[in-house]
Amino acid sequence: MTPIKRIFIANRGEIAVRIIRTCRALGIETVLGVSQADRDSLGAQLADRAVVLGPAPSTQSYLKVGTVVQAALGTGCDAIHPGYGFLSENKALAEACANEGLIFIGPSPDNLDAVGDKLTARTHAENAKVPLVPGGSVDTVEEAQALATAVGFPMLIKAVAGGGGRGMKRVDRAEDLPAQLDLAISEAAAAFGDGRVYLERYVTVGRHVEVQILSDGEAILHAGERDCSVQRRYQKVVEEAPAPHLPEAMRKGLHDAAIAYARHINYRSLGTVEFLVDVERGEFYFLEMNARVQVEHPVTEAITGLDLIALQIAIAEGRPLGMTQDDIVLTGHAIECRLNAEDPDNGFMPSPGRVSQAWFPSMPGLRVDTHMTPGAMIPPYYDSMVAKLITHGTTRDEAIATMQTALKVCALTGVKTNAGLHAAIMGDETFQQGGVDTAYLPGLLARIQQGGKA
Amino acid sequence: MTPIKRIFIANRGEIAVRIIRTCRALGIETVLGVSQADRDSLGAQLADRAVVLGPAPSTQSYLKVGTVVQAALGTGCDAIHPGYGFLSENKALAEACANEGLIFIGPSPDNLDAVGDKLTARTHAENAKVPLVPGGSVDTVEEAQALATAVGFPMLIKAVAGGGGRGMKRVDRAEDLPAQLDLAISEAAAAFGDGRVYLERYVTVGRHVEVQILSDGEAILHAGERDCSVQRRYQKVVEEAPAPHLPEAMRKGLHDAAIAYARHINYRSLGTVEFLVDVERGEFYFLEMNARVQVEHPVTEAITGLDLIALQIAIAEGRPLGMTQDDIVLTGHAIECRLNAEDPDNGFMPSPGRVSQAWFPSMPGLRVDTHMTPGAMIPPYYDSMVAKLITHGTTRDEAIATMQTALKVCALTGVKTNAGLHAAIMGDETFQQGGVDTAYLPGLLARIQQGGKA
Amino acid sequence: MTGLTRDDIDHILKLIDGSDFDSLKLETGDLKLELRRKGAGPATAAPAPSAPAAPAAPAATVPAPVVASGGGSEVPAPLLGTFYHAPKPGAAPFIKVGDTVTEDSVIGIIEVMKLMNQVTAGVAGTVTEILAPNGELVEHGQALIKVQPV
Amino acid sequence: MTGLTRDDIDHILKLIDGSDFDSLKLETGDLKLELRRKGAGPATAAPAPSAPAAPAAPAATVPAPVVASGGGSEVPAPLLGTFYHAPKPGAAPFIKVGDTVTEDSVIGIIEVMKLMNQVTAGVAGTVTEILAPNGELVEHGQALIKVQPV
Repeated sequence: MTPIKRIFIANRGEIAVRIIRTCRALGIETVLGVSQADRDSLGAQLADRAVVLGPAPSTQSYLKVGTVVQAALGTGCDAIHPGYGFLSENKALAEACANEGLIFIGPSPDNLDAVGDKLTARTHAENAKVPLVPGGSVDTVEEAQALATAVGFPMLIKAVAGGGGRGMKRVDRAEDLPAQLDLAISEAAAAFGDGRVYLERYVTVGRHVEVQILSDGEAILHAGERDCSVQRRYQKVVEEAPAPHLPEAMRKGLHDAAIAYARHINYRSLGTVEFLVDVERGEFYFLEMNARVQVEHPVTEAITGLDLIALQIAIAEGRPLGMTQDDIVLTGHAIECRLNAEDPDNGFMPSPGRVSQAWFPSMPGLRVDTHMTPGAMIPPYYDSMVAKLITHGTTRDEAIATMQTALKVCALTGVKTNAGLHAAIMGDETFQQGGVDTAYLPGLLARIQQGGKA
Repeated sequence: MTPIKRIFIANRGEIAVRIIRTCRALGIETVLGVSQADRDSLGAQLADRAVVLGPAPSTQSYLKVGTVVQAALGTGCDAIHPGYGFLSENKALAEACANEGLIFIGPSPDNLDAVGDKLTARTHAENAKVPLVPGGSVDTVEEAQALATAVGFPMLIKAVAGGGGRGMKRVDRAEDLPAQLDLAISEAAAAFGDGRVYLERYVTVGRHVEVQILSDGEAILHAGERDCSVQRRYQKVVEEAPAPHLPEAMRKGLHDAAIAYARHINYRSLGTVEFLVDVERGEFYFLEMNARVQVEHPVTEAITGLDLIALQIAIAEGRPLGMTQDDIVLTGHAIECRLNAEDPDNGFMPSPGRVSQAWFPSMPGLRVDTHMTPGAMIPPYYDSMVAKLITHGTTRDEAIATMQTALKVCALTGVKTNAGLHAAIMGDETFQQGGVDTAYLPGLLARIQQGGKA
Repeated sequence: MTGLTRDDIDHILKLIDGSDFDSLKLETGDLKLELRRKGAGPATAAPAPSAPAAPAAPAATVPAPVVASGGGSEVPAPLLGTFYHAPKPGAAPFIKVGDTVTEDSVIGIIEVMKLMNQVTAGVAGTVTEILAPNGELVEHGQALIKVQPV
Repeated sequence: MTGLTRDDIDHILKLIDGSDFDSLKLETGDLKLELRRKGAGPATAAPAPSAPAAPAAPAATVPAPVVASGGGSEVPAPLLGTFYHAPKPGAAPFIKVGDTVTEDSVIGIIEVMKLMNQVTAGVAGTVTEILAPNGELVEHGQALIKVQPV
């Protein structure tokens, strides 16, 4: 057990502030590495110390492994928290930490290997007997055709090195397969420097459900699942926990599969196993494992009462979780809306700039994670997410009603935001019924665009 | 039933912001009357409109009845919310509202009469058979001596027109009574323009417990009690709900007495009946009734789940409460710490000035009501309270632990605050045991001053 | 055109550092410098209801402080109330653009709960603009008229 | 002493209005004007641990951008890392106060994870101050030395 005294936070925005919040509660000092564009950000003000890593572009600041490690060492930190995105699942950072005697607050380099490559992750899932979308890796057109015959169209060609929706091609007919496969391989080689691809059945109606894993290396527990089906272009917009209207057998199947996968790869840290739930077939398939804290972790915190960042730090210190599965009790329902600085009337273009008002008052059942303050600058270089509104209620209806009130009460002005879209989703009957799939949000946006009231 | 569309808020600081929060949730517009010193305050930024009433001193702005009413009329408001302090229990404002067709969000002028004068309030209590501290009004030394013989020393001489600790004199021996009485009468005449005084038994060890009343004129309900015994110079510093370690019979007795008093004066609105609980004798005595929302109302909101401001507005609109006593269920325990901009090392002198950082992040079980933002100005003209930290837990211990964490995490810098005192109280074993009396805080301060760790 | 010296700049800096940060106004010669923090301005106005007819009662006199401004002096409202241009409905206004006023010239009436307060110009000069409309609420400090001092 | 004209002031206002509000730096002639919002400055430093001994490896050269300043030019760190005054422990420092430097003069080394980066002055003049201590972390953009340009 190595108690951590000072954490270097290699991230920005709301997650940097979120990590600082828990560190202050735990009495751990923080040093925040910032780009020049973020030197006056809330995180930089709240951290015990902030150091400028480099210029605004992430490639010259937040993504420079050597600079981050040097900054952590030079400021006397004993651990690095990578947040999400940026270097959070970067094996080079985890290895550099190990070499320099720094604690990487995340899983081991081996764990990162096991989940980082999509094909390796698929193989692990097979070995762990976790259901996969029917499919497999292919090197030649002949292999692809044989696979397609066995699985059936429509199929999806995915780049092994892809992610977040990039490097995917849908193929509806056998005659299109050879050309699309060639195209996918050369595109993957160009985009990711890795031409490997694999084929999967294309699931037309699916829900995105993910299971939160906690592991100290011995005990591997789950903290329930989250439903993140409300997506636009593979970007999550609204998340909730638990997943509504899931048959209890399937819910238990998802939890068990996630634990089986984590156990198979000897996973140790916080992590999330993502599944695609095939509503038509009543089946679910492994998608991937995320070896970091997720943007949407607060909905799990709301229904479990856990502080996931504190647990992540404790695991990194080598402490046992000190609880069993029965100690994790799920209460009520939680919803998260990602408030983005973007213009819904203009193709959701990012809308950076100076915020004039930022007011998120305490309200019963509301939590807001944000780095916004009156006068804060939203730089154009990074993600446009500026706040997360999380509501928790006894029932899902109550959580929705609280979110509707919160969207009326809170204020973020000076930049355009997607608050109106969230109000439309919360007020939409289909969403209120619960259990929508990933086709839901594009459909709602089309309805709104056609002038029909959401 | 008269639905309110636009409310004029005749107040400032955190309570103005608190009222705006509920109005936004209800879809009611707000106009805030501010002094010149408050024109850039958070409330002025959040209200739909802000108008400058006059110069900084309250007597030239917040306390001018005519200006407030004119401003409400001139901005098209249909109601005035007076908050607490300032004009909140001012009969002239309530009457002016009635004359001008404005809804006064508070009780009737008659109700204000019935509770405004301490002696009248005492008489009502007697008639309502609500226990009073033994004593009564006196005009002559002879009457005072007769009363003292019957009640016994020590006694307290109180000015009828006094309040908040002003106009009180303790008398320990019969031979001191004549001179002290003369002094009290002339001081009262000089200070309040009203020389009337009354005598009461001086209760040496007492707890300040108050009962929250809700009345729509028909149903008169209580929302439990609050314990406000942690006081410094008659100023509440920490409040909690419910009152810890109260015998259940006494708790019920307090609730019943408060309802009896409110019913006797036909009270209609939100109100609070304050009692002194005599721990030695196991008795309680009526102190006074406050005909407004209290600073400490959030602890009641926390354990009841009610929005007291919303209820106050609904009653003013003429709506029935729509609930019975059984609908008000008390859950868990709540504590409020009043964060003041004052210097505990310098006799708690007010510490106005510009705030550099104001950060009160969402945390489980924490609510913060504040008008502070980074860069906000705390003017020297008004109350030094700048934020209220309210924590709610399943148990009192949990509420205290959450408050301790909140005091570590939250930041209000640039001015001196009493945050350290709150940390000392929350960490003090005597407070943690619960049920302290009004002598507690002066004792703790003396212990701290003597260098003994709190 | 008057130039600012380094001492002037030092003075600006002192004002900013030592005082209220949200806004700075500096005037020197015919130059007016005004800084205000974004988002810190007065809140935008909700529409006001139509005003009652101006009353004809005699009025108390309230001298208005004068605020110098680049394009002349603005006469601010000495108190909050309803501003009337004329002594009674239908009567001629106290002043119009182009009129010459002295410090004691009555420029309007501000009513607060039936109490009439005469407002005087507080500065001598020529009226260049009537800023506050007749019969509407004016805040304390709101500019009523503009006067080009003589 | 150069005076500011009204046009200069207009320029200041434009900079403030249109750009980042938290800080403004203006230089004209020998005058340096710097505004920074209270509380917006860099966070205060936690103590740094003692630095490792300066290595002797050969170094890549990184030109440093130059920031003009009232009392001379500050040479900022072109990247974050550990700043060393000398090519190896015990050796004479690259420069000392009073030295004359050219744009290409090496003024120190910044180490990032064993990679040595030589820093050049980027400006010609006389060294008036060594600002960043030997063997300690410097941030990107932190002032390393001060040079009075010739």
